[in-house]
Amino acid sequence: MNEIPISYFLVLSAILFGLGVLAFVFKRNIITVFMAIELMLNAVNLAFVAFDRARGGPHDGWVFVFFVIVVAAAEAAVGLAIAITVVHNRQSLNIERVNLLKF
Amino acid sequence: MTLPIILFFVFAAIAVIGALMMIFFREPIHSALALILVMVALAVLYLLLGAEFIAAVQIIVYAGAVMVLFVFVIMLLNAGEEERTNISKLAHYVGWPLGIFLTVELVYWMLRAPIGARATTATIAPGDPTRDLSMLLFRSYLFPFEITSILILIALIGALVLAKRDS
Amino acid sequence: MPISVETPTGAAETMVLNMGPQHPSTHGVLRVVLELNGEIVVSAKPHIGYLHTGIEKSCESKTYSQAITLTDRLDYLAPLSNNLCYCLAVERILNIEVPKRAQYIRVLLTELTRIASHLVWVGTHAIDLGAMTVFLYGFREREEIMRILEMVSGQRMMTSYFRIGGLALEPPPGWLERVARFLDSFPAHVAEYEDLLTQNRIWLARTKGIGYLSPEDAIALGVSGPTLRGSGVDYDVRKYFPYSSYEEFDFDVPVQKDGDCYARYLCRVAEIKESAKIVRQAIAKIPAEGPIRTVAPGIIPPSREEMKTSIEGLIYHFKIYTEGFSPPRGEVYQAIESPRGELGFFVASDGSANPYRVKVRAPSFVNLQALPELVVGRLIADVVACIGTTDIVLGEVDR
Amino acid sequence: MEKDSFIRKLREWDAAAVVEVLDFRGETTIVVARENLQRVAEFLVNDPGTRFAFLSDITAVDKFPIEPRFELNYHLLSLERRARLRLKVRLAGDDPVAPSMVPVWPAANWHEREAFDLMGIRFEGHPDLRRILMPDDWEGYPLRKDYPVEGYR
Amino acid sequence: MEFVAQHPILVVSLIKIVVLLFLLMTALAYVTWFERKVVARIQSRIGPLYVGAHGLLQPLADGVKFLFKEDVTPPAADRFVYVLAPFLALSLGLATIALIPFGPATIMVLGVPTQMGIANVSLGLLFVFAITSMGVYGVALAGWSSNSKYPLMGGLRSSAQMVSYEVSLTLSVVGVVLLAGTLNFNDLIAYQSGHWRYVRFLPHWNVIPQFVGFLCYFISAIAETNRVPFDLPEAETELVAGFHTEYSSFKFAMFFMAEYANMITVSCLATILFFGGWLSPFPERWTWQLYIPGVGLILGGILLAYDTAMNQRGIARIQLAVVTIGALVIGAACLLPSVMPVVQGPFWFLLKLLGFLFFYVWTRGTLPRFRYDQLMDFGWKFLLPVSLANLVITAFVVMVLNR
Repeated sequence: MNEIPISYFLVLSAILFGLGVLAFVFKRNIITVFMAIELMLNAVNLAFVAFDRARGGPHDGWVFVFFVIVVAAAEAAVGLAIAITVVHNRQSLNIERVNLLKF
Repeated sequence: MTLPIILFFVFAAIAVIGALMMIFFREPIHSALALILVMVALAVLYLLLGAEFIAAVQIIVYAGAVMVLFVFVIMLLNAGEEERTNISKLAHYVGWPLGIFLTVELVYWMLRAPIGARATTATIAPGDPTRDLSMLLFRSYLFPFEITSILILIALIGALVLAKRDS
Repeated sequence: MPISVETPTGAAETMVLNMGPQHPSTHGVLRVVLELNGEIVVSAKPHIGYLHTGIEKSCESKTYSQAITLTDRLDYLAPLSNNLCYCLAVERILNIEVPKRAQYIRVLLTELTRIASHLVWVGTHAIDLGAMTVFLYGFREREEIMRILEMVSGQRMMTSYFRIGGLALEPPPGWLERVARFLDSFPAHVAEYEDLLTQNRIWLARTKGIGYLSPEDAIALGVSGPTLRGSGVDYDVRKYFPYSSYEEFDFDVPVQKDGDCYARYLCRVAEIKESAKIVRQAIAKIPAEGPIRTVAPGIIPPSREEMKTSIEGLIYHFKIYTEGFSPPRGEVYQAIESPRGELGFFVASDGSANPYRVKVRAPSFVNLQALPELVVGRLIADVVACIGTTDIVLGEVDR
Repeated sequence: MEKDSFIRKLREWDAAAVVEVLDFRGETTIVVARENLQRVAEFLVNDPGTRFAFLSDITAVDKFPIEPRFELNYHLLSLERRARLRLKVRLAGDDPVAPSMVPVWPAANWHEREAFDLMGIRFEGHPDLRRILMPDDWEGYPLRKDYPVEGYR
Repeated sequence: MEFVAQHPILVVSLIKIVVLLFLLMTALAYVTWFERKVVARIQSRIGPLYVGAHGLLQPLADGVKFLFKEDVTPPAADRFVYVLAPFLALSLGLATIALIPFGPATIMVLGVPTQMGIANVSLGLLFVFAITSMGVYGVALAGWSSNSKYPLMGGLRSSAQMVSYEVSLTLSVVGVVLLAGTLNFNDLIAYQSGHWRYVRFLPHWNVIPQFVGFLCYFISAIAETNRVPFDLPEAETELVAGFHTEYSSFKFAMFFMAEYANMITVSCLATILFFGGWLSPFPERWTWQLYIPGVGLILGGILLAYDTAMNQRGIARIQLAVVTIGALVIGAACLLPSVMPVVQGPFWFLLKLLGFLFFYVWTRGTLPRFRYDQLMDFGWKFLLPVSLANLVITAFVVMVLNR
């Protein structure tokens, strides 16, 4: 009775990942671009958890989710710090304006 | 239609709508709120998958810390509406079709995944899942775990160095 | 309505914050334009005048006696100090001496108002820093002082009890006992405030080292009163230029060396105790019988009995209350120690029945000038503490 | 009398500095010419025998029909000598300008702004001469004797 | 209907949610009354007096006032976020209560044995922290969306404050978790049952081995709920009212209620984690303790009756009479053998909760406010190291004892 096919979760994960990619392509604000990355990571996490459930057994999938979350947190911290520096130097959040490798 | 399936569809819909809102909102803070919505919906889905600990961590770390950081930075930089600049022609014309193609392809391969096709949430893992997770984390994966802590430390210092104004 | 505010330093990353005129801790309608870098104050500009009522100008169209009621409205926390200073100034021009009994009563009442004023100060300052209980404790004691003032003069706040040449009324019987009763319970209550604040770690952290004012700066900026004495300068008008028989009283002038908010707090708390001491001495000194007004025909209204029984009395009474009196030409500057510092009245007479020019040297006005000196480079929370310890009354600042 | 000693000192320093000495009810007033004000002030602050470092107050008085129309009274206080002194400067009605005393006594800042605001006396060299009590767009100087007390402006 | 019949737990949960929400809303209103009365007592005043006897109807009057006040939205505000923020704050504040058990699993509703409390989650503590970690949004978004300077500063301050104190809040309870070896509230309370082996009169509560942890927890909790002396986000005398300066009418009331709901939540947590939850402090062999709730209520009723008869007049007398009769009837009901065991848990739980709420009010009446940088210093340089040290020592002791 309490069964949901794992494939449902996987499809949802795929859709979210696709939306994340789209957001990454279309968003121009440096902060929202970071958010798109977070969305993709979340989609991947969902797939991990779903696969883990399908496997039963030891929860290696969860461990990977755990690591992904940790890395995402680190990435967000550094990324936002970079965003702040960019804004201070370029006075703009638009990613198109950050087209130089050197300020 | 059983209760879990209804719940699944409700929260899957919330997640997808949230992701779409994130794309279509122009104010960064609204996008961030939409993303928080996605994350909370995902946490509920984790609960449906029996991953209580991951659900809690999802909310504590993602919704409660990472996104707070985002909101905080948006507030700090007082980021207004996105300006409309000319994005590259390629992305403009091919972006949506390509994105949708990618999504469809992913869905296709996900459905064909050998593991996902036949399994349901009925597969129950033996034992206390949280205990198993901790055993894995602190036995098998102890080294990567310690490495991530160093990563966090590096990120911390890096963020500090980057965000600190040159005096 | 957009108000353009200039940013003096013009730095890009600063934010201009209008503190006031409607703000809980500007003690009225002070507006401080703060330029902030994060929470650090880069520059502070006090803007005053929201309570400007033109009292100095109004005085010019009143007779000398009528102007007393205007002085009440200056420093509404210590109205009797203003009365006293103005009356002393006019008495100086007239060159009349007030009877000793009236002088002692004046001392007693002004010291009581000093206590009341300082109690309000302790309370509001504490509530600015988040300790709300002291505020209500302070008002509890102030209420008793207000009742005493009401008993003596019929008014709680705008008493106008001091008159040129003496007092308005003979105080009612039994009032001295009431003052004595108040004094008996008072020290225990002061100890309560000190329990809550003086050794409180958070209080120390909030006030110690905050808002430093060096003695040289304090003198140069003309700061007076406890704000000056907190910086280690022992200037107190009551000691330097005694008036109204203050030289006959034995009291200390509390001085602190540190020049920070805590030092000013300690000064005021010590001053409360010293004032209580003066009041106690005054109770012992005040004779039970004696005139409360000096006798100066044509200037000081005769007593009620005389007015009813003698024709000269009636004529003088009529003349003084209709057209006032005309002091000789001349100008005096009379200063007293109000709760806030050196309160000065400059009164110029042109020989007519109206003062030609009255200028108030308001201690709050001058002390407020030092505010930017205290707060620049500190946090917003310290601005609150510094406004608190400069102890301003906007009625007096704006006049 | 100590006050006489201040005057004597001033006279010794510059015989022309003191224009007139007034005495009323024990208060000594030294009338100084406008040109000499700054010098006299500096002398009074710095001379060890006087040390009038504390500026209590600046009062402007308008003697409207009389010329010189304005009088500026500087109420000085010497904490060391425990003495007060009043400096008086007379200004003509058509030229109400005085040198700013802010360099000598920083306390003069707001007092001078007030005198400017209410009496319309300008202070040369003042760092920030704006209206202080009245609104910025106010017309006229309310404390002048020819300022209408009643009616609408 | 069939659906409902298939899921009796759903129905029971819904009933429990409705009952708890009603009780909680009333409690929130009366916590304000309680606070005002206690603070008034500390400050030698009387407090609310005129609306109802002893001002008992004051919360109602306040509620009505909040409902009917004009709801002002600043023109420059981000309307969507501006409206969202108070809802977020209040709903998150209330959501945590769902995880709190108020008594042991003893009641039968619709044939289902159930607990006084909505959900029994195996990772209960973790989920409470998950929800409280979201609490920042209400405050931060409110501050940002008002588009005004004081709220913005309040919002920024509080985001930083709540995020940093959350760290020590979480770390300070890890000691308890290590001792009990569980994150489930029922198990945490079960761990604290009984008494110490050598000191028989001391209950086996975690506050004794984890006293430092408790202090850290409670200090962080006060900071987390933005109360005096850590009420900087809304520091009235600096930032006017902080993040809710621009809020009026019911949106303001929602922030207010959220604050009190958070106070209740963290007090509940303190009760469960450190003070044995619904357990009575007395040993079980003292059977007379079962009478305490009933007798206590009846004694209170008698006191009230005395007050009603001697001090009250007019309508206040009628109101108080109703309250008195209520107290007496409930007290008598608590003495019924069938009810007596049921009320024990909630009684002790609420008593401890009230103790914490009183402590909150007490600090508010006593202490001045920290400055922002001092607050941050205190959190990061004192509280965090102390709770970390507590954690490390506890872990060490647990390891040695388990060996």
